[in-house]
Amino acid sequence: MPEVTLVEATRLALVQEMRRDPRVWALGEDVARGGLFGQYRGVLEEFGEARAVSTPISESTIMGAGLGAALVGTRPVIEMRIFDFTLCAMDELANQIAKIRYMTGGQARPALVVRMPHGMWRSSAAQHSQTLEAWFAHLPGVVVVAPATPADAAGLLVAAIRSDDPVLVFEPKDLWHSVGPVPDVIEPLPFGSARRVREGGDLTLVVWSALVPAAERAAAALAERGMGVDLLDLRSLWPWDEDAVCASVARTGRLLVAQEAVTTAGFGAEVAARMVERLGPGRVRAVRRLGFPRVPVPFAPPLEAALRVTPERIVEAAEAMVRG
Amino acid sequence: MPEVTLVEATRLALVQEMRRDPRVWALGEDVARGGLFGQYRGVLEEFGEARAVSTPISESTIMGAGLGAALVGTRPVIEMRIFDFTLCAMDELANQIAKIRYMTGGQARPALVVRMPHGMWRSSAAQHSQTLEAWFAHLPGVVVVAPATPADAAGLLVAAIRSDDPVLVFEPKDLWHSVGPVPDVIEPLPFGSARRVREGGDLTLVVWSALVPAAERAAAALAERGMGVDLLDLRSLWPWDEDAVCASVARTGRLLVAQEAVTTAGFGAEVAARMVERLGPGRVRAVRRLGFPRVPVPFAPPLEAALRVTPERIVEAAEAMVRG
Amino acid sequence: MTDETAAMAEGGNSARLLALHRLMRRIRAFEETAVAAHAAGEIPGPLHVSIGQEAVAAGVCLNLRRDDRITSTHRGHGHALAKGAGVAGMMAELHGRAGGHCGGKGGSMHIADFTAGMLGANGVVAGGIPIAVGAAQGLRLLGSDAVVACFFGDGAINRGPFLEGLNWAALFRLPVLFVCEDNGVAAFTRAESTTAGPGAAARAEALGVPAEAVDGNDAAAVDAAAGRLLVAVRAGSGPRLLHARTTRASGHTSTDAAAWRTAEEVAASRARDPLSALEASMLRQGVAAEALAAVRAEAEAEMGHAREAARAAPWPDPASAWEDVQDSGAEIAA
Amino acid sequence: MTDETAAMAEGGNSARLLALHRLMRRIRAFEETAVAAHAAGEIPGPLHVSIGQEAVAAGVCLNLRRDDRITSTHRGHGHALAKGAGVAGMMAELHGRAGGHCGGKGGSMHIADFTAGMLGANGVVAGGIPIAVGAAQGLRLLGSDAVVACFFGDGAINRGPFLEGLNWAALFRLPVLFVCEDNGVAAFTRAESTTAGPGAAARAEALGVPAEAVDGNDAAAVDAAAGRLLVAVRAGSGPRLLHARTTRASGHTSTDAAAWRTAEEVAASRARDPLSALEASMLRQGVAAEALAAVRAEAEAEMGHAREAARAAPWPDPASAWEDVQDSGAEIAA
Ligand SMILES: Cc1ncc(C[n+]2csc(CCOP(=O)(O)OP(=O)(O)O)c2C)c(N)n1
Ligand SMILES: Cc1ncc(C[n+]2csc(CCOP(=O)(O)OP(=O)(O)O)c2C)c(N)n1
Ligand SMILES: [Mg+2]
Ligand SMILES: [Mg+2]
Repeated sequence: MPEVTLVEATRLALVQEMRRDPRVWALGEDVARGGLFGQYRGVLEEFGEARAVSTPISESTIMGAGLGAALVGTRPVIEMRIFDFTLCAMDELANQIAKIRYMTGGQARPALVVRMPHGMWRSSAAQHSQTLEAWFAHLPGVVVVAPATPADAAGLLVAAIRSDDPVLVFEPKDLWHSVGPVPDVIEPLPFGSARRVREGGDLTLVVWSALVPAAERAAAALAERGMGVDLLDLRSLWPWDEDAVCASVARTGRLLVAQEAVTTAGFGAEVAARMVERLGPGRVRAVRRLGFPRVPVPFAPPLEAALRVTPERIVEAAEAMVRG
Repeated sequence: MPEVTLVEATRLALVQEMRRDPRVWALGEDVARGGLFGQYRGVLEEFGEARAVSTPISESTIMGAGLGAALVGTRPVIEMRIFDFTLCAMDELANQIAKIRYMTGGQARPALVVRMPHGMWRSSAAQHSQTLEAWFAHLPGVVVVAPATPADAAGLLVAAIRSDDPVLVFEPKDLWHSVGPVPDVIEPLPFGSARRVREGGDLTLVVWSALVPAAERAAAALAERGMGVDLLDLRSLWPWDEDAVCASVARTGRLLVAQEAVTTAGFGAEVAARMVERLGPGRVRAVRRLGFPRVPVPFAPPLEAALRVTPERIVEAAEAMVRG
Repeated sequence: MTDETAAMAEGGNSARLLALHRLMRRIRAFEETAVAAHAAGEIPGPLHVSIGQEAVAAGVCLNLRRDDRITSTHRGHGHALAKGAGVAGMMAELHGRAGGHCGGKGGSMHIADFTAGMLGANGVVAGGIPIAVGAAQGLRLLGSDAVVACFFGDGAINRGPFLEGLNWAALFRLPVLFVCEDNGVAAFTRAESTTAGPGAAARAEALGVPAEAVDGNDAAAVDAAAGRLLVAVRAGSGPRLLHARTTRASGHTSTDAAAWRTAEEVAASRARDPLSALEASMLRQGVAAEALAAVRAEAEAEMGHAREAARAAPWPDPASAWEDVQDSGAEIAA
Repeated sequence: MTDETAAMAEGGNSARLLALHRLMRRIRAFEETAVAAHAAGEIPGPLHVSIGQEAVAAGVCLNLRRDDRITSTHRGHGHALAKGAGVAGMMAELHGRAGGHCGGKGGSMHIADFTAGMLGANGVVAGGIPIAVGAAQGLRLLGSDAVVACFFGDGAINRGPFLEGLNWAALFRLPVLFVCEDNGVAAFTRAESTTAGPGAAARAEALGVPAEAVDGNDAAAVDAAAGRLLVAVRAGSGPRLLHARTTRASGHTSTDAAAWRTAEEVAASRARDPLSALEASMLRQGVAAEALAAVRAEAEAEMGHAREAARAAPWPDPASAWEDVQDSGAEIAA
């Protein structure tokens, strides 16, 4: 299998699907020029300007037009450039896209994909670094995916494009250039299935998106110290793989959720609360969340670094839970 | 103390503060006509059209202009009419208001209030009934309050107007016309202090906003069956009264959070996760959340009713936790 | 008698006038019936009726094909009926009953009938604008020659999506007819106190969308203007805007008395009633009063039956509240 | 020599030209220094410079008082400097160092100096527009006669807040000068491919905001036009818009080569360099070349020192990442 970057993996997935289905098209700022990160490189050249549409800086309409186009039977891929700009299109996303199937009693099928590169990346500061995926887990009507590897990003994008649900794809900007194998034919990866990154019996570590590599490093370091970490990459937050996490926590008795997001009311709270509800507190020995303090993302590298959930912080928390 | 409705209580609070401080003013659709619910009745007449500003249907600018006006030293009360329309102003709220103090290293002090009547109310359906307050607990830079009684709504609004923080006030539409005592001089009610509605030793029940009356009825019914419910109305979700809830759960060993919101990734998850983290699973016997399924709010009364967290559902859950 | 009406009659187009009249009578009857049902406590939720504005919906939609699409507003019964949405499904939906187009999940503010190309009323002012432009773009991608009519009120032209959507439609030369239904008021506030500059048509022109104004209470004039504009739209000349000045006969919702309006305003609005005007003109052209009365009676009977049927319909199954959300994860939604 | 420049010189206004020149040289030097520091890896994050656009910032802000306010964009160094923001604090901020105006929390895209009335750059296109109108409304409520200048790019006129903000300002007759800094490009896409209709000035007029166009690379012309418009704004005549056509000399960010531009475009943009034009005209008016060179050298030295100081400044205390969020609940933010 060829090794490609995550950004290239998503490009390959998109191109594959655009070849397969002429109803698939992409719209967003600079899409016809290849996209901000090269995710759309060559798409204009192969599919023409009706299917690789560079738009005005009109986020409300990028989002809302995507919906309208889905309602008549096309399958738009809506490019938001940077997640934070999605906040300029929240009526269209949360009031319209997420609700129209329900409000119309099932008449509408908004089969569309919204791509939102998210997270901290090279001192982009508060308005270009947010990770609010937890919001959308709380919002009925949408699927929420947050892959961490090239293969998963490709497989989930294929699944997203083929799904009849509106699928929100959070792509980790920080991992755009990480490399991994991607098959020549990209199969859709089902939503709601976690990936077991590493097996272990002492502690269940749940992560997603940009934090996966840090968690892998932490798990490796912990293994060296004789501690077995069951590391699960959720890959999607709605639906999410409750069963896999539950089975793991039932085994290890300890749950640590690490997130590149504010801890308070983040998705880690859902994971923790749900596990305690399902298993009962009696079957859980320790629960902990790691994440950002409740502060915006700062600009200066040492300030950014101060917030990061690092392998060291994960190791420290895990050790405290297991030994403590 | 005079008994007034919740809507009148907030009107009295606003008028008191506008008399006290000439920098306080209100803007939003139909504000000069008294507001959609009468919260601004008489404000135009007393304070004139410079301080009771009816605006165009321009939510982005209602929100953003409020911010600009705060930056030069006025203290705007931003009226959003119905929470759901806030989704038309999310860039202004989440990218600008919530972050400007931080991004400017403390230069900006966005002392403003955003009023957002929320929740189910008389078959208003999916775009006029949302309860997404959990989102804002997850968003750094804002205070989040969600009162349930006339006195609390008044006291928290006074506190909000006097605060130098941006304060998001979620007002329960369903309780606008509930009645209670409000003092002649309304003192600011500190953020982050829960109200103990009822004392009991068997189970801690945590609620806020429109669900408080249902919880009161449930607690009374449980008391009749010999079950003591420690009922806490959080009143604000950020900051929230962790200490009060923690002390209660340490005593009762059981935590039930009931919310008029989707359970998944709702604020109840934060309460549950935090308590288990702070107390350790060993000191908690049972944890449960009650809320909506992950569906939009439907229109037809029997469908609306099917989602509601009723006193009966609370009683049932509490009994299962205590007897089970 | 307006020029348009006269021209129509002269051109042997009295069938067209009859069609307009019938449609407007049906809209009026539907909404009067709904208001009564709401007052009787049988229709829940807020009810925004378009009484006094029927000529706009009728005049525009009579120029549309079934496979054309429309997007609508919170005040969308007229648009839906005019586009051919099923009456029984609409009335049941307003009542929140089984058999409603939206299974009782939408109600008046979210009425939709996709089989008739009616893509939905909208609870958000201007919410339909981006959807309409996207629908047009999608139709073109699919090779369809269908067009989209996008209805919105005068209040919507002060929201951002108006600018974004018109610029977008002009840029991509999309087949959209924007229809600004200008009743001079948004909720409880007069348009002139919220709208600066010369108004909808000028804004459209500045965004590259040619615009035309019409007396929105003159059904034949609306029909003619919409027809002209739609010829251009269908021919691929890009979007057009129709600015239709009209009158909201009553309050914002069916329970709002709009007490702030002066007696003169109310009288002036009554005097401009589009149905009375159309009927007067038809009478002058020799249509028999009995014929007009028969249309009215038939419309009222149709809507009365729809109301009866809705009232008799069962409530939706409470379990259906869990359905129609999404495919993935549906099993764990509770 | 433009008419405006000549008129200024004739009117004994050469002091004004010198002021413009000095300011533009300082902006240019600041940004060239910043580009070098960024290339050297000393400035983190994206850096959007306004090289080629300095005449707009200078020409507008020279007409503002210290207590007037401005809002700016992602490309805001010039606006900030022209409004009087402290250079040391700006340079330190770009470097993410202690002593930066924003304590290292903002960086280039969020540069602000409230003491100078500079209410902030903005990472969101059009994000400053609602803030500017609100600031003007607030100032009026406080009885101040200060005004607000609101800078934005040609890309911003396609976002909703442009319509909403201009309508709002016109409606309430707010003291705002909107400045559309039109460099013909938004990120990597040409303006003509995203903007329908006749453009910013026509849109403004349709929203009730009188507008004027100016050659944005002619500093004296910008100065004169802004001065004229600000007289009206300050007199209470309501908002005005200045449409300044200008040129972005390089790419979108300091690391973007903008390789898609044709050689002719690049050459044409170079030929329109506002500083060269101003200097050429000043030379023709008899200003000594040495004098101009001295201004340039001084500006470069000033910015070089600022860079040295920033480089030498400590990083902000990591604990400060927890500060400046909000008062309430701050103690439990971790
Ligand atoms: C974004 C948004 N803001 C506010 C409202 C509340 N609201 C509903 S209808 C309405 C007035 C709309 O006026 P207009 O567009 O002229 O339509 P009309 O009611 O006159 O038909 C308002 C303010 C809303 N539904 N959506
Ligand atoms: C709402 C929003 N959408 C997209 C972006 C990404 N972006 C940053 S600058 C820019 C181009 C802006 O063009 P223009 O307004 O003309 O300003 P210029 O860069 O030419 O100065 C874009 C698309 C953004 N910052 N905000
Ligand atoms: Mg109206
Ligand atoms: Mg530009």
